[in-house]
Amino acid sequence: MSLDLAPLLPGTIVLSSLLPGVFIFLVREENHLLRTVLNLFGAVLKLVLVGVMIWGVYLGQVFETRVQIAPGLELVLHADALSVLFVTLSTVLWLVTTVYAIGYLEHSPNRSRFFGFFSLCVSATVGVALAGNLLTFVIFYEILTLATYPLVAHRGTPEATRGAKIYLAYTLSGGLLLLVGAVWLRTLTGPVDFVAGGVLRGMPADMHRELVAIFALLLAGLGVKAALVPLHGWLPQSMVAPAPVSSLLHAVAVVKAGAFGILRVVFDVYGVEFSSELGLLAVLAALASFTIIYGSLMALTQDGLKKRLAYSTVSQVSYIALGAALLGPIATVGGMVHLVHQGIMKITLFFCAGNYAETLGVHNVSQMDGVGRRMPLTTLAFSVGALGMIGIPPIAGFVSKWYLGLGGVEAQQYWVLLVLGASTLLNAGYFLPILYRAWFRPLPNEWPHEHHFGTRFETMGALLWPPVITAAFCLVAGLFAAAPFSPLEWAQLIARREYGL
Amino acid sequence: MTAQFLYGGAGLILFVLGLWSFLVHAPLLRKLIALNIMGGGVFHVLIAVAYRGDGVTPDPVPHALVLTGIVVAVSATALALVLGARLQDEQRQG
Amino acid sequence: MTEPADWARSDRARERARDLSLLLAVLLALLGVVLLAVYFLALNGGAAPRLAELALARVPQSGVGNPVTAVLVNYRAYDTLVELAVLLAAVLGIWSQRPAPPGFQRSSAVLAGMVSWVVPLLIVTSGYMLWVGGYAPGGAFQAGALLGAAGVIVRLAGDPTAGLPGEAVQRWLLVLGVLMFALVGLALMLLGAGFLTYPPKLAKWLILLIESAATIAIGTALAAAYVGGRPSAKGQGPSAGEASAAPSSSSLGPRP
Amino acid sequence: MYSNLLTDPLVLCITLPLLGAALTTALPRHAVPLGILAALATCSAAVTLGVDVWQHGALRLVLGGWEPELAIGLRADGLAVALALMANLVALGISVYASGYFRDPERMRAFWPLWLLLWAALNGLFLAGDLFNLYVMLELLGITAAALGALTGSREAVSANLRYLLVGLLGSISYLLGVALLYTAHGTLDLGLVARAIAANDRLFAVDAAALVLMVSGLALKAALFPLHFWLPPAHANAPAPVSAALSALVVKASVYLIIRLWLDLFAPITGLAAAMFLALLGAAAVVWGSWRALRAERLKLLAAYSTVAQIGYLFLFLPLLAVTPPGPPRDNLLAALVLMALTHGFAKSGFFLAAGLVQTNAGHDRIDDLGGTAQRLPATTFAIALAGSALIGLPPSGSFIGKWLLMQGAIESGQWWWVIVVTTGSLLASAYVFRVLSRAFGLEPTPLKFVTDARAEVPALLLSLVAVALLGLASGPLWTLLALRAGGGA
Repeated sequence: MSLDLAPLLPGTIVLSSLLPGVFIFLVREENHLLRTVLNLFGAVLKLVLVGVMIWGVYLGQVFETRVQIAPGLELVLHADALSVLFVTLSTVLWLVTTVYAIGYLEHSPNRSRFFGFFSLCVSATVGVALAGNLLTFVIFYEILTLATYPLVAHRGTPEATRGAKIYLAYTLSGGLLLLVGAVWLRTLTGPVDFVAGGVLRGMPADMHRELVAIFALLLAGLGVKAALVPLHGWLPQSMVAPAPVSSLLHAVAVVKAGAFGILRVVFDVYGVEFSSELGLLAVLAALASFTIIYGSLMALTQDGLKKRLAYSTVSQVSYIALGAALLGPIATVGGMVHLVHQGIMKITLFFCAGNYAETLGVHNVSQMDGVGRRMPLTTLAFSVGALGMIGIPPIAGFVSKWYLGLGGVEAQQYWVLLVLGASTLLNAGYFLPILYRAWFRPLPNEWPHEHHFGTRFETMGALLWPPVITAAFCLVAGLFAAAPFSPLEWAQLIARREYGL
Repeated sequence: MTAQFLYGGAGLILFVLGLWSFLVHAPLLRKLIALNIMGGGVFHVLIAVAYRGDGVTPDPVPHALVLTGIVVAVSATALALVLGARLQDEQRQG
Repeated sequence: MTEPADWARSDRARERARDLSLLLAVLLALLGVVLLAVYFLALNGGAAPRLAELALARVPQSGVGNPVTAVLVNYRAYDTLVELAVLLAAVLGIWSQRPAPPGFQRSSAVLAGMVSWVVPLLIVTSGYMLWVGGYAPGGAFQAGALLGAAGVIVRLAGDPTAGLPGEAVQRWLLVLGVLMFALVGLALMLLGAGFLTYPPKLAKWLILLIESAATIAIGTALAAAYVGGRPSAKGQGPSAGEASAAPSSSSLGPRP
Repeated sequence: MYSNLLTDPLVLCITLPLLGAALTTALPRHAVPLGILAALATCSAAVTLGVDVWQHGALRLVLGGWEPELAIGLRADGLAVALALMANLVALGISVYASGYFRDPERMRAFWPLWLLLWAALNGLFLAGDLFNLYVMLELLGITAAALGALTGSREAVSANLRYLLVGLLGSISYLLGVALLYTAHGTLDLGLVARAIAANDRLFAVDAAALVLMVSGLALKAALFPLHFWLPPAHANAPAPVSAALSALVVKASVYLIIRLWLDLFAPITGLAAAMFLALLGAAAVVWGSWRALRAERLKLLAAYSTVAQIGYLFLFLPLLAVTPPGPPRDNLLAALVLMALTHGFAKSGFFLAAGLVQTNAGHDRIDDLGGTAQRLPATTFAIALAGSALIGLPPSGSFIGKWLLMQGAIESGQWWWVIVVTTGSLLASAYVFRVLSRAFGLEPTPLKFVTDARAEVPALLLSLVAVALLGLASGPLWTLLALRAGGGA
């Protein structure tokens, strides 16, 4: 990696999925091979590029692409430790999800359209991750909304169209609030980039009220995608989308973009200490805690597997916001690392849910009796994800909860422990019955809609291996949390930089 | 100056009268006549401006403008009439 | 039972319409007063000589003697070019709408006889107007208007084509003005003088060329607009053949 | 001032389409190739003009070699060139599309000369430097636009465009009276000279103000500024698709351009905040009302037409901001944002209408509720509508996103924060009406096998929408440079 290529790298990473995406639109429907090649080429290329970037960022190298849109308005793609965390997550999971989606959508119509938007969606996510200022963030955030809409509506059924409409109504309104907040902030500060530790500390005191209002706007805009209660209404509705899309929405792209945006605003715009001074963190913490409990409670009442997972997402993503809302590096580590951990655990669960639906026609929890014996590998992966969500060691979720709890103690906010405890109980309450049914209940005489793929495994390979691999990630991320380049280590690197330690 | 003002002022009054008629009357023909009266009013104003006193050659520029304006007005009126006639034909047939 | 209600409603509607037009009248009267006041101000406080002195002073260099013609085809020739385009657009718009409606029935002998006198006279006068425009009131527009009037009379006397030639030729005649104007202008530009910048020595002749073309185009356009529709293939019948030869004279002549 | 150029693009931009119109009239059998040739030539002249201005600064040409007072001047400053470039590129796209659009040979023959005349009028308007010449150009534009709009010959089209013609005539007569007053007061017609006279002579304030009111209200009528927009939706919705595109994207824009030109150049000394605020209020009403009606529209082309009413409204929101912002970078930003929004709308709306036309010819109707299958059969067209739609909403990375960003920034900076509410309301309504259409594209109908089905019709729509979304939004910097090129005063 020679130094003069550094300014091009972030832009190239975005383009590495965007350009294949554009070509995929043009691919004829029946040309399965070319489309697959384009898909995988983009995904692998992006992975390689991200690998290069991780190494560079670790060594302290600066990767920054700057494009001037207009005087004073710059598109900045900048790789810092936090963006690398998110970029890596989405790139790795994109590759896995692409493989899964190719298997999942085999023989279904409109695949060129699907994979085209799929690639646009990931490009936008990577853009969100690499955004170096609020303008860039807003641009990619909105593109993400647009690129996801066709994916949610993809099936074309009336429910799909309706779900997509609701999704759009929420996210576009949120996007507008975010836009207004970003513009307003800019009138106060002029063009500023994201900087570790924040940029607003020096603002005069008479502007503080305006800054609080702006924070409210930004939080409302980001909270929609991050599914903070009461802005979460779209998430369960968009469960009509195909399984790979749900995975993408919940684990890789949309929800994460919102949570990531909250991290950016708290840490790199306002600065965590300044936010705390303004009293913003308390509000955020309250919102996040409420969402955690509320989401779990709702999940308990759902029979639809994907709906249950959706409410679980509502709850789990707010751990990230909670981590940001507690002053102190340990909680920060907990929130940041959960960005990754929630992603790999939740994607595993959605892959498995998709497998049950595709292979057996099982959509509801009440139909899951004995699936563990029919599909052992899938159910094993599901179990890993579910136990991780509950926070059983040594799976990744435990690490997040541990750090969040410690962070609460460090910040002397002991109620956090209560929230975590309650949430853990509730998590157990809605996941353990599933596991019990899957493993210990007898097999039914007939599955709702069984499908034989003619392989020696329980389902076709492209569907089976992705959840197995991501489940392995969950274990590895938990077991080797202290290893170099583990999500935890990286989150600690970020926290050190944010707090200037 | 008085003659000039009276002549041009008459043009302005024509303009206002035409505008009134245009706004109040619905039939195409009356609207077109109203527009032409308005146009005539503006041409009056321009002709009045050209006047520089008795025995002095008037300003040729407004004269030329008026000539151009007339051709333009004729063209637009002709097109409007044909469009209107077309509508009337259809009404009769339908 | 509904009738009285309808009556009342339409009465009310009429009343409202009357009130509205009364209100409009008051407002417009105010506008009129304001305009008069402003106009008075403009006349008194305005730039008295305006462009007159300059326009008259440049007439000798313009290639024509009549100051109005000098403005039209020289100082502001560009306006006139666009004006010809407006006329062309109107005729094209008319043509796009419908085929020419049938004309009037053949005139009686008295009218036909009169037409056979008046039309040649109009054509000759038109030519005179064109020529005299160079140094006295007159010019292409007046000449074209006379030609157009001749066409109107011919159509009124029963020739549905208004004496115009067949469609193919008519199209060329219609665009003659714009074409000649633009080509002369561009030729001058290519020769280095600048767009529509006549060299003083050639000015007179170039202007005459343009004005002749404009006269024909204006006359054709006005007559075509009066015909009020696309020349139909049928209408060309017997008149088309003799019309094409020398459009500005013979075709407008009376039918035997 | 003599032009030393043997081929001055300033002149060619206007004369080439005129020549094209003459030739397509005279040789109707060859109308399509001649028309395309003229379109290409005109467009290259406009691009050459753009390059010239970019390299050498604002151009000025006095025709006929006379004193500038006496003769007619042409001028190309940054503002004019920006709009002219947009108009010519859009017009080229429309020409390519139109070359395959008309099935009836009679209509096709009628279309080309009128279309080229309209094009000449557009270029003439953008490049004019003379008040009376502007009047003639306005009339040429109005007559050709109405004639083209009525080309389908349907009852609705003819009556709507007849109304359009009459309204346009009323507007131009009002404008002409303003010109007559200005000539009476200041004794010249050259834009630059009149501007100087207005600035120098404040005793004639009343006259100038009256002329301003007459001219701007006449033009506002032509620009369909709320509440004078009533004629636009039926006229634009019933025209043939390429004509609708031209009417909505370009013709209305020409009147807006003229208002901006008069407001900022000619009447700058006398336009106050109150007047600007008044126009902006009308613009705000247009944004809300137009978007609302677009949302309620049953037909795709009617939706697009109402959306034009709304989009024109945005442009007027800039006036009070410009009025209170002193010269400097913030003002440059506002002006550039204004132009950027106008340009984006030009590209996006033309792309939208062209695509809508294709949907209409394919489905045989354009009722939004029944378009599902068609939208799915034509992926490229639907994609074009989606791109254009997101530019209309102002989603990134379209040019109007940058425009709205700067508009809101200017509004907050100058304390007029209420425009932010207007902008956000308009954007929300716009997303609602755009996605009302797009949601039809996802149905259970059979799927297409390829992306593009009819290249000549689909590619122009797609390209125009792409320019609006990608090019203008991501590389709008040159616009600032271009707009900094102002024409000097009179001579």
